[in-house]
Amino acid sequence: MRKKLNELNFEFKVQNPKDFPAEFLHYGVVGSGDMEIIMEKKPLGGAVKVKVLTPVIGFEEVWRRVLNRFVNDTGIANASIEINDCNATPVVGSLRLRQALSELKEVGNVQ
Amino acid sequence: MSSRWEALQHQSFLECNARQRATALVDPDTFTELAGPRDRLSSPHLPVLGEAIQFDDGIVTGVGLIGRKPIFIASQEGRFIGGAVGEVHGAKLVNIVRLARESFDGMTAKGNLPEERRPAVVLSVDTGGVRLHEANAGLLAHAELIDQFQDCKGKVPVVCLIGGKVGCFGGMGFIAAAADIIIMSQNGRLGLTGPEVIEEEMGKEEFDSSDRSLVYRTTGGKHRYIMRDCNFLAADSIAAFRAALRDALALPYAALDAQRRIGSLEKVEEQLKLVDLCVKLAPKDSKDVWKYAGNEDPGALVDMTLDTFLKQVKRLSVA
Amino acid sequence: MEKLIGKGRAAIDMVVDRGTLEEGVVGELTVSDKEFGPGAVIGTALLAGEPCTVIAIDAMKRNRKFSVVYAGIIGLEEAYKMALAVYHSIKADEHKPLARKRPLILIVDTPGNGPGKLEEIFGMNKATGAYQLALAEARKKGHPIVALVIGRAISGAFLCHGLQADHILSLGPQFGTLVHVMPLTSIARITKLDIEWLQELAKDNPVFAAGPDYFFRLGGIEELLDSIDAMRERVIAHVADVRRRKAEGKEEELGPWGRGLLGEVRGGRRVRAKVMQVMNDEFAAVADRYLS
Amino acid sequence: MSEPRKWDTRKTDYLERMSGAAPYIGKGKVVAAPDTTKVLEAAIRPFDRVNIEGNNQKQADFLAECLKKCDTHRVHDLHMVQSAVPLAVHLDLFEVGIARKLDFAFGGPQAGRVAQFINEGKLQLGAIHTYLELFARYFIDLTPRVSLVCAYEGDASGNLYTGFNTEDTPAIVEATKFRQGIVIAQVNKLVEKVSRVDIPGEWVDVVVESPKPFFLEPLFTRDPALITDTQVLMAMMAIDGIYAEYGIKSLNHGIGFNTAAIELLLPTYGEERNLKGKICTEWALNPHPTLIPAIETGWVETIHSFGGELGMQRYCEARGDVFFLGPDGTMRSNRAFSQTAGHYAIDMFIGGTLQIDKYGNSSTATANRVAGFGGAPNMGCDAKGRRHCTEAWLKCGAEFVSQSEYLGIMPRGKRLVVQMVETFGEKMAPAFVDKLDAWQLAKNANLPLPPVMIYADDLTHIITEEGIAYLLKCRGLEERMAAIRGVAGFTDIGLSAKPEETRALREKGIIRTVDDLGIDTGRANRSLLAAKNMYELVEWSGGLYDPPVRFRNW
Repeated sequence: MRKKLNELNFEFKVQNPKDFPAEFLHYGVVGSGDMEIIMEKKPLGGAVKVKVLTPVIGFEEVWRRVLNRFVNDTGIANASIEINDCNATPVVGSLRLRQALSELKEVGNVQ
Repeated sequence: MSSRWEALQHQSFLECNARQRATALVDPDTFTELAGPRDRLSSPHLPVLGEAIQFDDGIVTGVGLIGRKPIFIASQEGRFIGGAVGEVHGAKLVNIVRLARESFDGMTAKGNLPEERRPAVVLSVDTGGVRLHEANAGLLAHAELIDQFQDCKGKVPVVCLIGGKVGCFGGMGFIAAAADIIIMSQNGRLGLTGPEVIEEEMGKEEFDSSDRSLVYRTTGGKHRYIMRDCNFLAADSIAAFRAALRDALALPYAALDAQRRIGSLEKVEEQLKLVDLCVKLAPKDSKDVWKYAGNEDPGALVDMTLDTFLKQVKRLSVA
Repeated sequence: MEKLIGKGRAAIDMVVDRGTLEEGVVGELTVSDKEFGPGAVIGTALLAGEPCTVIAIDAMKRNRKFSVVYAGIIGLEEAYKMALAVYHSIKADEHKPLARKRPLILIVDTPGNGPGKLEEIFGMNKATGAYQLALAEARKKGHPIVALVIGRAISGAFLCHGLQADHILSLGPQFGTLVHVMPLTSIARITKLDIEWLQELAKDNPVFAAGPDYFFRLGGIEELLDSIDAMRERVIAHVADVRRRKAEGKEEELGPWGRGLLGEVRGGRRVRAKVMQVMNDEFAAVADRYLS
Repeated sequence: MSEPRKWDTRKTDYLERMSGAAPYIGKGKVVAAPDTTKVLEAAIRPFDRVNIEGNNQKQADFLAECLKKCDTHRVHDLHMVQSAVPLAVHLDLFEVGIARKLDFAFGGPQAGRVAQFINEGKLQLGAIHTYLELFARYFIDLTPRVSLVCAYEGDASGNLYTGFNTEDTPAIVEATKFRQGIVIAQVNKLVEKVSRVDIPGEWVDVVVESPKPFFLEPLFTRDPALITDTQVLMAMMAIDGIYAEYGIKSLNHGIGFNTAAIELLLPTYGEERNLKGKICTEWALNPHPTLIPAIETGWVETIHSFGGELGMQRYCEARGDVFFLGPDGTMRSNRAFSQTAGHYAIDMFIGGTLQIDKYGNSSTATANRVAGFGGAPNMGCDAKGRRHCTEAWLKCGAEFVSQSEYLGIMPRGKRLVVQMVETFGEKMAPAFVDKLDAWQLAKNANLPLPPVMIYADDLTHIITEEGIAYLLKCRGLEERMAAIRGVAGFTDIGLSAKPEETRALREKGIIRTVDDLGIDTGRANRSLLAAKNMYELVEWSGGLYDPPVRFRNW
């Protein structure tokens, strides 16, 4: 078999954008079935850009929906998100994204 | 931030990730990460092989303080490819030790350095050794690490902490052995050859790698403590590891250096007495050695709580 | 093509002044027990007329006390025996000037460290660690250490016996020398990747492929030799070169660190230096908070 | 005048067989291990119905091996009637022709070979049962002629001590012996006097001391170290949205990490919710090690067990107020009774599955494995014969809206049957599917029906990481399917959900998401587990729990 890490890129815009509340956030570990996330404030005209590096092929649409819902549920904007994935299911993906944000609340970066 | 640091103290060392360990082992709000995720210094070798990468390449390196003492810390992430050492990972590991020694040189050049200001290296090890996907670079980094350790001798103490899920195996097994102080929990394992390879070499009758109890009796924290291969046996919490680390680093350098297992002709001669004992005793199981060390009921040590174990255990002595 | 795998003893004679090896003796050390670490050959010989310590592997010997120690495997006794030879070399030359510290010649042909239960119980990791620390100490005290790979230099065993040298020479792959952590076939099996594809990738990136030529490109081996006859002359030349650099205070060009620099020069290890630079810069920005 | 009919042919046949075995029987009923095969050859005739005791825990493995060694001219074409076929030797019997037909309940590791042998014509499948159903048939149309059972101790007169792992033995022995069959027992130890008479000696014909103790699988041991954050999240949802909501006091947990997480959250999250004494007090359950912290903190009043769990014996026997102990002080499990208890006397069954279809039918069957479901379906269904009332049962019945289509205004209670699944399993396999793999299996293995573990009409709730679907509140199939889609996440089934439909179901309380339940996902991590690894379970047990070696990471 031949394989390489695949790069997926997405861009989202939401209805009532809220600026990403921190300069930089890192969360998670790239264990088997898991992933890590970097979220950074970026002036993107209200958009959210996401880059996913994953060894899995054929789940671009699922990633799009997972991320789209995360962006819509949280309303974040002007943020760049980078994900290193190691076969995380959408279940884990959604949970980690939410956990990353609540990490931020715990630290007190969110007003 | 401090409340989070406080909360981490009560957490299981085994459960924590590499960054949590690094942050919480040093004093609150003193940890500065070097070459952290923000630098995105991930491995250039994994993507071409289709392997997932991590922004810090599976190791957290940085500097912090314990009291007034600068602590140069590297903490391996066992969950990322088993904490394996590749080119980036290895370079970070090597350079954190080098930075500590250079800092020591710089500080002493400015004048007398009080003992409580002497820098120290702390390595939280959680690895099976060399990373297969970039094995050659990983191997060469191991050699550099021993080289840096030797440079630290007489200057900067090196402490290894082993309490993660992977333990400390392969090349990192010798690296840890070459440290001044080793602190383990009973969940930690320290050795060279992984259990599956021993089974392959010796047969399932001699060594059944699925018998985890046997695996831990052979390489686990309690065994290493009895063998005097580890200096401190800590409970599985960040606070306990931190306390042991603080106690170790409070020792004057000479006392600390004396705790080494290897690193001089005298120490090698001592180890050779152990090898003689090994030949004489020809143990079938670690328990035979524990018994020889004076533990009447060696089997009972396995499930014993840490406090009771530390009170009752007889450690091996060939002196 | 003649090969030297398994012929560690013969190789000693091809390198040192013929017939000068005094086996088992290094300075004050005399090992007379033939059953003690029989696979590790230690002794004193002359190299171009000056005394040197020889540490080699005799792959034809089996250690009767340790069932997994045979065919060049380094066991507990072997590793400590080699460490003794190093420490006694240091001790013997303790008061000699830099230029007269005896060289240590390592003849490398080993497939691994003792992978047994007894070894784990008593700590094989300590034994190989002890030998490496001894070599590092000797190197830093001015002894030129030159390793010569004649057969197998595999993974942890190469770390133990070889990679702490000032300079490493290896017979080229045409002599069947095996220098690797894991053969490509095993890597292919574990990663489930095509071996042909891995071979193709290895052309551009030597970081995982097996063979002395790949290690050469990574700076892990200073020189590849294309003839057995050249071994003696090249070892002598490297001892002289190492000695000169030590005299000039250029230790950083030697040993594992020197090979790290060489890896960058040869283009095999490019990120190592970059990572270290980032760390150094970031530390410099905060150093005051920690050091003053 | 015709001959008068003989009414004791079974007894005559029994005596004939036993006289063939007599030369090998020594003192009392004792046979030496090397003679076992000879005894089996004498006792068993071609086409007999034979039972080899074994379930998902203990195995009469020595006798199974001896049966395999029988001369195939003397012993062949047997009809095996047995709970489980998890050992390789069970299938080897079909390979060599000793056995021909199989009626069973659980395939375990041999499930692949069962399917393969059916295909190759080596195995004729009777039916896949539930445990209780199979035991029932032992007394109707599948009575064994010869049964090969196992026990801890036996004496020369045939008394058996089955102790902690009594499990299926009483059901098998009673069915066999009271129809003049032959009972052969392998025992770990021949003793002068057994610790307790679990099976009276008169019901046993032969006792063999086996060279090795019988095999025991620690099937219900789950290492807390492997529980994920998602499982913690779902456990929080289950406790809030089901256990507390309905006041579930009596219950069974299936095997798996989802329910293990719930057990480990009782002393932490459950305590915080002030639920002690209000939920989880009575159980039909094997001795799950992960329940130790809840037992130690006083959550549990009673547990009756189907079987014993390896390493838990000392612990159970030191907690006599909770487990069922004999006057001798040791525990006795009993699968038939516990299954009956699980069928009639518990308010809820909660378990996991591999697949749920769009209608709510669930199965662990895959296309090439005939695995069976053991006892789960006995509990994962509504007990139609139940008449006693509990608060949870009544509430569930009251919420079950389609009941009135059959009963008019007549009230009735209902068992909660809950499936707990992550929307994606290992290797991105979706848990929600259009059509179960069981259909393909039915085709591949020539089964009359796709094997279904829990039918949609029994299922009352589904918990996924997305939310809880209260299926019992749905009117009609369309609404139930919409509710299932609404919690199916990013699977194809989930993606076919219409957002406005899901929103309407949330308003009706048919779907409750994590947010609807008011759960803080930030807290959903392993730090909520009362024990995070096996050693902590040992600590909780005060050193009484002795985990099997493969689970010991210290």
